[in-house]
Amino acid sequence: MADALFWIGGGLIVAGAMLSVLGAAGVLRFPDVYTRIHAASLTDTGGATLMLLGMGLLGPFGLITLKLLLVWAFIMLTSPAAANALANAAFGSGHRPRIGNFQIMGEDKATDAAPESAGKERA
Amino acid sequence: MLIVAGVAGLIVAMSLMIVRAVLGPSHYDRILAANSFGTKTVLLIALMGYLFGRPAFLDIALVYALINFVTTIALMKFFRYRSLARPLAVAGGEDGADG
Amino acid sequence: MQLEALYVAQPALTAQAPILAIAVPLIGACAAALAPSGRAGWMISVVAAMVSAWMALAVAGEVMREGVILYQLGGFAPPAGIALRVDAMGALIALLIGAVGTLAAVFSGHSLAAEVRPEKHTLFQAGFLLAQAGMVGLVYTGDAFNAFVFLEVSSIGTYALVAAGERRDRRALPAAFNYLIMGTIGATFYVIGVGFLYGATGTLNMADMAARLGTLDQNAAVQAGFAFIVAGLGVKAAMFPLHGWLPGAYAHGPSLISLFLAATATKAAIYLMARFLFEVFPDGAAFGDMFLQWVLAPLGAAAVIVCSLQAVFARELRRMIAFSSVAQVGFIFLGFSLANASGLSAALFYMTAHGLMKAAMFMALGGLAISIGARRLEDFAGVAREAPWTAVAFGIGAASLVGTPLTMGFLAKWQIMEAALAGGRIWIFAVMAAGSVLTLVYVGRIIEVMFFREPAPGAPRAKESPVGVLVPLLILAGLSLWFGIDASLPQQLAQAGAASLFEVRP
Amino acid sequence: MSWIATHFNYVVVVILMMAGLFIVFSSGNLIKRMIGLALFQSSTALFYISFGKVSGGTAAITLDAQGAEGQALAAQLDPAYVAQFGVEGVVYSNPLPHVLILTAIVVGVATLAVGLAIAVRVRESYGTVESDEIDAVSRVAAEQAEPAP
Amino acid sequence: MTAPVLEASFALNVALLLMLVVLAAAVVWTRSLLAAILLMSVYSLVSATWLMVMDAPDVAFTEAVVGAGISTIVALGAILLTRGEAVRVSWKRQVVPGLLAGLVGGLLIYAMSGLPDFGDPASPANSHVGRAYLETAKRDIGAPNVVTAVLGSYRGFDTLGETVVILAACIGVALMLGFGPRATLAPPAGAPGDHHVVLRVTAKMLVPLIILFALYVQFHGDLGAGGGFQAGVIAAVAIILHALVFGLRETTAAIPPQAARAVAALGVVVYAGVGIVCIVNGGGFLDYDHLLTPQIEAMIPAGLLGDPDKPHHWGQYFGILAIELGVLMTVSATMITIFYGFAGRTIDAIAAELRR
Repeated sequence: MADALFWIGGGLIVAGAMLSVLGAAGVLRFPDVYTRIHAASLTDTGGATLMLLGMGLLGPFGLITLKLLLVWAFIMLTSPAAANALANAAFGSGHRPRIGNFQIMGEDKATDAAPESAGKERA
Repeated sequence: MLIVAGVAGLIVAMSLMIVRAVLGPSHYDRILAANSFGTKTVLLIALMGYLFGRPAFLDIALVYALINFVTTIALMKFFRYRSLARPLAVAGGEDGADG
Repeated sequence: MQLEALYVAQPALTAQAPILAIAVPLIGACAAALAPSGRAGWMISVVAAMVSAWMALAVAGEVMREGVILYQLGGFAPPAGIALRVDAMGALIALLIGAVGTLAAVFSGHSLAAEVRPEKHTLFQAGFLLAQAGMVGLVYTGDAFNAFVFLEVSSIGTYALVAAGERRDRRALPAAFNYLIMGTIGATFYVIGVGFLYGATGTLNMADMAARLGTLDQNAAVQAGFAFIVAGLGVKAAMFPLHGWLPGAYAHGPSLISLFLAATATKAAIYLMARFLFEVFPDGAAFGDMFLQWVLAPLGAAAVIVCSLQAVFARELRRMIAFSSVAQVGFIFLGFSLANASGLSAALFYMTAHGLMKAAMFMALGGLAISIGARRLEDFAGVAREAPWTAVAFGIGAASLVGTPLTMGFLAKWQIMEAALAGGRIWIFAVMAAGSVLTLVYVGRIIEVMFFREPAPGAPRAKESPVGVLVPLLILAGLSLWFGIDASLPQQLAQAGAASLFEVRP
Repeated sequence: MSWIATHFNYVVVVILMMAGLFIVFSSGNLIKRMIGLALFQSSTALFYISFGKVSGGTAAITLDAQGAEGQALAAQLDPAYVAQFGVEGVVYSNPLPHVLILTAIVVGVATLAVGLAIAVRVRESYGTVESDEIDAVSRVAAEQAEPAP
Repeated sequence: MTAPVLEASFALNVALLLMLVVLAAAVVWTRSLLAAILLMSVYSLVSATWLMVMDAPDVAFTEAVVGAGISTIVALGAILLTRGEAVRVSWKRQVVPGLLAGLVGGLLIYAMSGLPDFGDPASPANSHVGRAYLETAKRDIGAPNVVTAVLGSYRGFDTLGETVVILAACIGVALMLGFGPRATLAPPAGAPGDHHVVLRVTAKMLVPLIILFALYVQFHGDLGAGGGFQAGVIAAVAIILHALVFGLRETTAAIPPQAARAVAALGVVVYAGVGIVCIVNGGGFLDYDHLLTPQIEAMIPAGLLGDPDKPHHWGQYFGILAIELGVLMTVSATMITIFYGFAGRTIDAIAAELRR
């Protein structure tokens, strides 16, 4: 039983880490602020959820679980709120999304159709 | 071993975020990178507690999450209102722009 | 005056005197910050400074009777715990800090009213007491890292206090900022140096460090630690090329802070440097002697000549005196560079003399600043007629600065020159003589303007300082004269301190 | 190569220290100088802490005192660790540099706050936080004050 | 520690330090002050993580709350009141600073050969006083967290100095920014499209929770990472969060600036007062073994706390508790004062002052 928990928890942690790496790659490679925000906020919350779940399975049940839960709650509060506020502020200051504009996009070969899914493919 | 792999993955992700924070043409990119970096740091510290056999270090991860939250609000106020003193209003006006 | 015979406090109190000299101004600072009015803050400040000075006197008497005092904090023996370690040198400097602090606190009543907004007075007094507590702590502590903490205690409040001079002279703000940057770099260099020594010895207690450094002469980390400590404390002590922060901070800050810093801040840092130079570092370490001979002596000489010249050509009176302070630090370092007991004791005596005379001069200017907000030298034309007592006190300080016989400055200067001759360093003698001549030139300019020139028509007329200023001012001037005739009190401590350092060195 | 491994931390400390000092000396902007100063001060933290690390050590919060939970955790999470040292025989890193650096960090933030406060006042008084412009304003003011009748 | 963990620890060390170097280089290079502040905030996150690898959780705690939290917020406040961009510095002006920094760097590189190897347990630094603390802390103090024991008791005088430094910063910032033109603090008309109900509700829930957490950190300090300083900053962060969300006027109504200053001073009084009480009871300054009079000491059953062979543990326990309380008061009040100072001023008020 403990062994199984160890492997499941470890697996979740690795999965979360992979998600974080993918998100980071997205943040590095995407063409404009909005797509980067999209990549970061989704993978942050997702990765954090997976990893904290994994850690919860690894450790004993008790105060530690509560703390993990609190950390998770904080991240779930912060990350979306920050992403929202950031996108809002960026839009307010005159940044415009670049998806769909071939001139500006340069090397990015996403088509103008379905920019969202293009972003997701990359992530 | 799996924990080590998780730590390595987080380190890679953090390095990529640093590249974005350093290059990030606009301030928004930097803030995004800093914020996302903060989240990854929280996870890394929590994970390191397990790696080194001291999960009590979760306190520190908790503090990080907290600080990240407050700093984000401060940054948002910085950009939106150019002031740290003004309250965040409830009845702002029409909904929509941030829906 | 025989110090050994001074029993100024009960034995039980004397045993706790070293810590009380630090703790009382600390608690006083908190009380001043909580005080309901500026006047109450002033009274707390005077009382706390006075108690601190009293305790310093008790410590000095005890040191003369018993030798070095060790006070263990927290009941843990060093090196595990922090200990205060007071020798005669430290007792002397702390006494200087206590005396000047008390007189400055009395003076602050009138000075602050003229220079700082009334609602800031309580906080200002609190910051002033913190600075005093920090300096006494810096002098008494026997722990290298604890010294850093007290270095910062005495500095951080001071930065803001200097900046508070902006009400009268807004250049205080950039000057204070500069002071903060340089002071912090200096303190950080000191920490790095202590870090190297800690890495090499594993201890922070200075005496323990000295014992463990004995065999580490050739260790590169120890040498670098030495360099960083000397450079860091050099910044704080305004050693010649690192003195950039001083003229601005002294010239533009409030009178109270200029006077207190000029009399004590550099002295405390110099004292700490002396402890590292002569106590902590291994006996006869090649780099230590090389440093004294080839770095400290030339820098001291350069300070004397260059900064005296800068003082000669300065336009503003307080700036002039500030440059003079850097030059005087050069004199003190020349005394150190002789590397023997007589040179060190002379330098210590000089530090005391300089503290008293600079305090008198800055206080006199502060007294005049209450009535005329003047800065340039010409604005002080003929003040001797309007404010004779203030001008006379200033004149006594200035005479002591030049080294006129019958003043403390004369004895001090003569002792260093004598030690230089005895040590066969003719060039140091010559530099000191040249420096004295330059001092005479700029002091002569000031005296001429103050005493013999007609005030410009239409210029604001100076008024005699109020009694609250005159009393401490005349006490300071009187001390400069008294110790010029009977120097036994500071002399005893300086000689005992220097001897105790050099008798442990073979 | 092994020298790099054993002294890598110190090399990094040196680089950070130089970076901080360079900013303080080269920049004319008061805020930037404060940031450089913070960088410089934080490099000393790295310096001290690097001394105190003992390889294979753990944080100086003694495990045995955390009671049954501490023991259970230590055994559950890293059995090899406890097998090797036992909870009693755990190697701890040196706590002394940590204490010193706690103090140093506090001093650093105090300095930062006071420095930035002074910089804000400079901006209010001179209208700028660039040293060159402050000097220029001061010079103009001094020249205007000079030919006083 | 097992070999893979050891290797992972060293690899983490290297990776995090390289990140620090990259960030520092970027701070040197950027002219935008906002970017520099953000990079420094990331820097401080990385360095705190590195501190965890170095087994210094207490320091990491402090670095996190101070570097990434307070410093960033204060610096943001400062550039709101000044400006966000530094003037370009010509390369000629960078030669001398470069040489100076190079000189210092050269000296340090020279000195490195004399430093002990990284991680060497037998180095002088790790074998003399530091080792002694690990061996004696349990016996003398009774606190499992040796850092707390050293901080509170062995080197309690340093910590007093540190608290006083904080008070000095409080006084300094209050002197600089606490008086004079103030922000009007009127509630804004509200920017169009803003409704922050979620944030307000969240903050309202969080503020007491954070203060509760601060108390946990405060009283858990002798058992785990934490203590008065960290708890003080966390408590201040709760207040700052309140001010950020509900406006400075609401917060100053609850905690007036004068009250914050008074608490800061009282904290030092508490700390130094403990020392004085020890003197009065016949010990030295801060000698907690004499904190409780012998009569009280006799009432405590032996072995109730810590080592039964060492009778004075209660003194140490209460002494550390009391001084940590003093630290908490001073630190939280000072951080609040600093925030008030920076947030309470506005460019408009300054401009009005300048025009006058």
